[in-house]
Amino acid sequence: MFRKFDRDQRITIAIFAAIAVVVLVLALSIKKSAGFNTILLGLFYGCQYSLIAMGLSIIYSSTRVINFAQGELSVLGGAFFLTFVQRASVPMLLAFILAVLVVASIGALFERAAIHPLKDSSIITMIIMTIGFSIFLRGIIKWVWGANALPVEPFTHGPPLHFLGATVERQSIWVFGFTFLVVIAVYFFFNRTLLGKGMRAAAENPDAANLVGVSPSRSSLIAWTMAAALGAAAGVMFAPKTLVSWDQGVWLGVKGFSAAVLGGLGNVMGAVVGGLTLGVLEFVVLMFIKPEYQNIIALSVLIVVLLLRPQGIIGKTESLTV
Amino acid sequence: MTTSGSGNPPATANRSEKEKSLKHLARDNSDYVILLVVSLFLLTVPIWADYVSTFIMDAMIEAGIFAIVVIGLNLLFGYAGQISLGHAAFVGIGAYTTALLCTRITGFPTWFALILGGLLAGLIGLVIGIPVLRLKGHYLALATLAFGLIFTELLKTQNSVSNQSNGGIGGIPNFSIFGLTLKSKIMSSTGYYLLIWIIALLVVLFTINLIRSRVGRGLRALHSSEIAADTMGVNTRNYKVKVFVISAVLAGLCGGLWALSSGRIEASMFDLRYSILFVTMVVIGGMGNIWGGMMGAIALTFITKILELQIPQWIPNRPSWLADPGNIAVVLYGLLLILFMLFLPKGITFGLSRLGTFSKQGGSRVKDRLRAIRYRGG
Amino acid sequence: MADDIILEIDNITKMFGGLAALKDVEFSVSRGEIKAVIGPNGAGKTTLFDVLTGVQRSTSGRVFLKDIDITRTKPHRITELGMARTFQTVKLFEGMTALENAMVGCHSWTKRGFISNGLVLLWALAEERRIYQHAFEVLKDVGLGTRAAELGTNLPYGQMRMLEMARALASKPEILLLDEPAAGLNPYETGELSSLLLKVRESGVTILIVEHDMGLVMDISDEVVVLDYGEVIARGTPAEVQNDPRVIEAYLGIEA
Amino acid sequence: MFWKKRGFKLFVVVMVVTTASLLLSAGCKPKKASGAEYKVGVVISTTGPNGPLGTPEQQALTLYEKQLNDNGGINGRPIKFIILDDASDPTKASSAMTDLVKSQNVLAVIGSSGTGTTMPMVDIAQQANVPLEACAAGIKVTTPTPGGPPNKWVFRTPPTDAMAAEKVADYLASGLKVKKVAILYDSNPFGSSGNEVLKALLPTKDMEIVSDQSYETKATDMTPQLNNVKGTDAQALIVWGTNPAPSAIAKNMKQMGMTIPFVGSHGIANMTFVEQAGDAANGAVFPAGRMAIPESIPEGTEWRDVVDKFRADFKAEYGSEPNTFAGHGWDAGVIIANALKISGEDRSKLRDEIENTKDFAAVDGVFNYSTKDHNGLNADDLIMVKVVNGQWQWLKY
Repeated sequence: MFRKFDRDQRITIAIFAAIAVVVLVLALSIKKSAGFNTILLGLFYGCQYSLIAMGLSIIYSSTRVINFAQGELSVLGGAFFLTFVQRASVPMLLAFILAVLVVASIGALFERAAIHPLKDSSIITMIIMTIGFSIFLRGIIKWVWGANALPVEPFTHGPPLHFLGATVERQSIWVFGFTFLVVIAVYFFFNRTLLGKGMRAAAENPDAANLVGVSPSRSSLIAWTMAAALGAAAGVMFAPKTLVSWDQGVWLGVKGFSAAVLGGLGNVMGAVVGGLTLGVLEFVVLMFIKPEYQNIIALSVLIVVLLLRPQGIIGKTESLTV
Repeated sequence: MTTSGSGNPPATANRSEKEKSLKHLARDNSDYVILLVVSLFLLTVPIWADYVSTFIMDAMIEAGIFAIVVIGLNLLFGYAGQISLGHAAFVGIGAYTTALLCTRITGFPTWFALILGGLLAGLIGLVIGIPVLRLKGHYLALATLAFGLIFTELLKTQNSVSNQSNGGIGGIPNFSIFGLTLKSKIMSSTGYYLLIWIIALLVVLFTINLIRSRVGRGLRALHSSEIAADTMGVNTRNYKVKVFVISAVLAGLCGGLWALSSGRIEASMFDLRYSILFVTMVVIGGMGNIWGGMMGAIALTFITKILELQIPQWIPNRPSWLADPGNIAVVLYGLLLILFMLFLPKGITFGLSRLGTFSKQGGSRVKDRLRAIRYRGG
Repeated sequence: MADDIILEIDNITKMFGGLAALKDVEFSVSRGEIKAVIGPNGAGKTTLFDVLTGVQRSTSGRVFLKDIDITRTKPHRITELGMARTFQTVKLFEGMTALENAMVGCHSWTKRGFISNGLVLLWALAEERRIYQHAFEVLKDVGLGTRAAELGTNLPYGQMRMLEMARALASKPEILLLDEPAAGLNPYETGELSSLLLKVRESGVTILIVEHDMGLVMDISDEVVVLDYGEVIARGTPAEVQNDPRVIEAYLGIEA
Repeated sequence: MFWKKRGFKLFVVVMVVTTASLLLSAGCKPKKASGAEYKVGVVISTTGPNGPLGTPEQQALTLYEKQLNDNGGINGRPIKFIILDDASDPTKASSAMTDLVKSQNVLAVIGSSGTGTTMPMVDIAQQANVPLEACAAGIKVTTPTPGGPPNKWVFRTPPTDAMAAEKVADYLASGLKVKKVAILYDSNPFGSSGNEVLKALLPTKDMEIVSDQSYETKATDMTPQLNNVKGTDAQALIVWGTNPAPSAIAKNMKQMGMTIPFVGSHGIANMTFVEQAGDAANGAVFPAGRMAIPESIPEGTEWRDVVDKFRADFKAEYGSEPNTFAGHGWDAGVIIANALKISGEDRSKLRDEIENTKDFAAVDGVFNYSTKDHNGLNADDLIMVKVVNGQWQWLKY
């Protein structure tokens, strides 16, 4: 995670921060309150990307697998939430927890059924495996919840809040608060708890895994469960805003990849930075260039970072390309 | 690998038999024999297909088009061990090049446009491949994925080129060469069927030659251990890029044929779904198996077509769970990908081709699976 | 003298993070000799080979093969220049027969590419025939002629090592780098190995060998270089080295 | 002796697979048109983005097939709609129509729901000389070149994008009497073509476009664009797109306390918009076929009777009010059946009869096809609808 950066990192971070500041100042000065509003919006969606990217990074760091189904898991979370609330009229909070639990267990199930048995097989196998899982989930979601985008009630009703000339929906307050809590929790888990530290050690040096008492198998299972849970949480929190639709998973996943790579694949806290950055970037593009180019920019970022700095903005310099 | 490495003669056999087995090993022509038989068989299809169902020919045309790109991808995945999740983009590049040339320039020779499409795709493949193939595994997958997505996004935004707002580029002329013009698919499928499958079979021939040659061994070596291959004198970087370019050229070719045969192209024909479909075809057909690409393309095209077009006609009023049979194909493919990776990583072609031998070599199924899994450790 | 030096290693240093795996290693191999590099485990022998064959890049220092600077050259190019190697941990190609493994070795002196092979042009066919014959010859030389049709990875361990050597020899090297060829061989096989090595040397191939089996080293090598903690601590004829106090000290406790 | 080798087994495999697929497909060998029933192909988007359009169309057609055949069909012969879903995917639409035309040799084809999916079907109709009754609004469907002659074999039931745009422009000019408008359009084909039409049309009614922005089809928050609109002195906002994005826009406007009128396109003329936007939908105005509000059709006219009957029957069958898309589907069926009465089993005769449809009162309006006009309707067959507490109301102006 963070802590003692080498020189190379500091430079990158500095440059990066500089650019960020310039952009923000620009945005704020040119578009005033509108600019501020847009940036808030960027951060809002950034939270979604962050949560997805965190999941991806957790899985990657402990199993060296990229989960191409992360986006679908997220949609699945929203879908279950919708069902619990609207069909079974379960109270919101309970429905939230239930949805997350269900999806988490699905993630765990998949890990045991498909990832664990092939843990030391080639990367291609793993990629195809998770791609298969994503296709499968997409189909199931369409099958069960139908092809139309389904609306979901926001957590709390009421008029939006205004401050500094920006309009903020109540839902986004929930999202910001919740994401913050999750990030803190995850950080705490990986830095304070024995298990989390063990998983990190195991991730950094697989041979040492058994020394720190966390078997790769166990940490892989935990990682997948956590990732699925994070995805689901994101899905639930954004369902009222984005509606629930079977075909959202692909782009969610892609944005997640961009965010995760931006923050350095496997760097969980980096994923948060990456996600927020990507969110803001997208909306700055929308404001200054053209809305259609949002996605293109997000993707270009992915490619550029992959080629120039595969270890991410704050990642340590290590050749991943050999 | 079907080329050789198949027959393992018992260690006890005497010298002369060895020599024979070696001759067989060096010049195992079974692939050519199959190619011949398969070609002959495919040539007969137009004669009887329509008596069974007119949908066969159209399905086979599509299968043939996909076979061309999938065979290329199989070289990339199965032999060179590199993955690409963006090949639909190369198909698109080929398709748009061909379409634009033929529609914007009146009387532009279609066959030439087809070739140019393939070449341009290859060129872009080179430009993309050189930097991107420095990446490994997941990073490569992500980069190619992003590339593919960017392509479709660009098509959607660049209306002046893609004419998306009016349903894509239409009125693409039919393929014509030496003054003879093919009938459009809707009038008679035979013309395009022959054109496409002849090209597809030539591509298969090319791959067989390649795989059996020095180059093929180099690729398989690089797949197995890059360092070892390199120290044995295989220029791995160079090989990866070349295979990538070849697969791109084939994709471009496939795109051109798709554009000409369907008469109209638009962005959604080249989006992520197809890149993934191609991957699925490679995997289910059999990675690293010369016939895998073809088998995968045919099998999946037929499954899809039957579910999307035939089921609704057989069962007009369906129960709600069967309301959208096309979606069942999606679920099925997802499941198949997972199951194949778990139990039949070498694909149906390998699996079926072994069925016969299971009885003879008891329990070899298990052994194969274990070995296969061990192999994929590389 | 200088003209029949085939491989010259000039102050090679290789750092891993903080610590040095190789420190100012400097020696040369002259044409036709069998030189052994010995040293306790972790002395940096394999690292040295990796640096020499371009698998790893040295931090400083240079390597000359036939007076050509190959310090920054790619492995495949080095093989083409006439230096082949085997690996300490067998790296045979999966799913390929013994013969095919050897045929891959022929890459360095063949050149037909994708197009000519894909279109089976005549010259490509001719080349294939040459490859096949040469590879089969080499297999016979190492005594695997009868095993040619078997999957390399299915061979018994000893024969795998032999196959690795065959694969390296198939590239028609002028100098052969062997990384612990005798590891895991039984005495009989080791005997065969040493006679094979001598035969190879007869055919004019220089050999640089890393080996733990002192017996083998003493039998065949003309000169021995002793590495310890990445430094050359002694060099000379086997006899000289054996009595060198520093060598004995280095080996004490490790292989007493 | 290759049959000893794996190669031969592989060959066997190829054979097995192919024969297997053949056996499978053998099932769909068309029963040679026994002369019993008139086969009409239907390719619509019951799933995918255009699902909300295609589903009611399918319902209406199924209903019509049932009704017609219960009442003795056409000249005593039943009609059969072979309905295929194109999942809003042009490629699927194309292969579906190909299959219907070739293996089912249908007399005519209905569909598809969206312009994107209909275009390839138009190509096929023109090549194979099969009458196509489209349910898509894109102007290019019937008129390849602006002002040029219509596609010989292609007709349509819904009002065109152009008509909708015309209606909207008319409403802005004479209804709202605004001079400055802002446009917010979807970057997909529907939106961008609509935007082109509007940009050409509005100035002619001396209105100024003060802001012209697009949004990404999947976008779920348009606050930034709306902020730009806020910055201008626009008196009304035209939103040209299909669900769900417009509902998000409506929500945003409510949050930002924007009060200028929300004028939508016919692309949101279904209840999905109201469901998704919730109470933010209130006040939204958009063009829709008169059938949506029967009162808008003069009492006693044949058209009114048709609409009333249709609404009643549809509600009886499916328990929900039909929307305009159901009307498009129904009319396509009715027009073809009507033409079949005279033409009989002959595609080109059928085409001519469809072209001869004159003063034919259907659900969407009174159809008048001619050699020059394959759209049949005009802007007056549309009305402006306003959402008032979740319900549609006829907006007279």
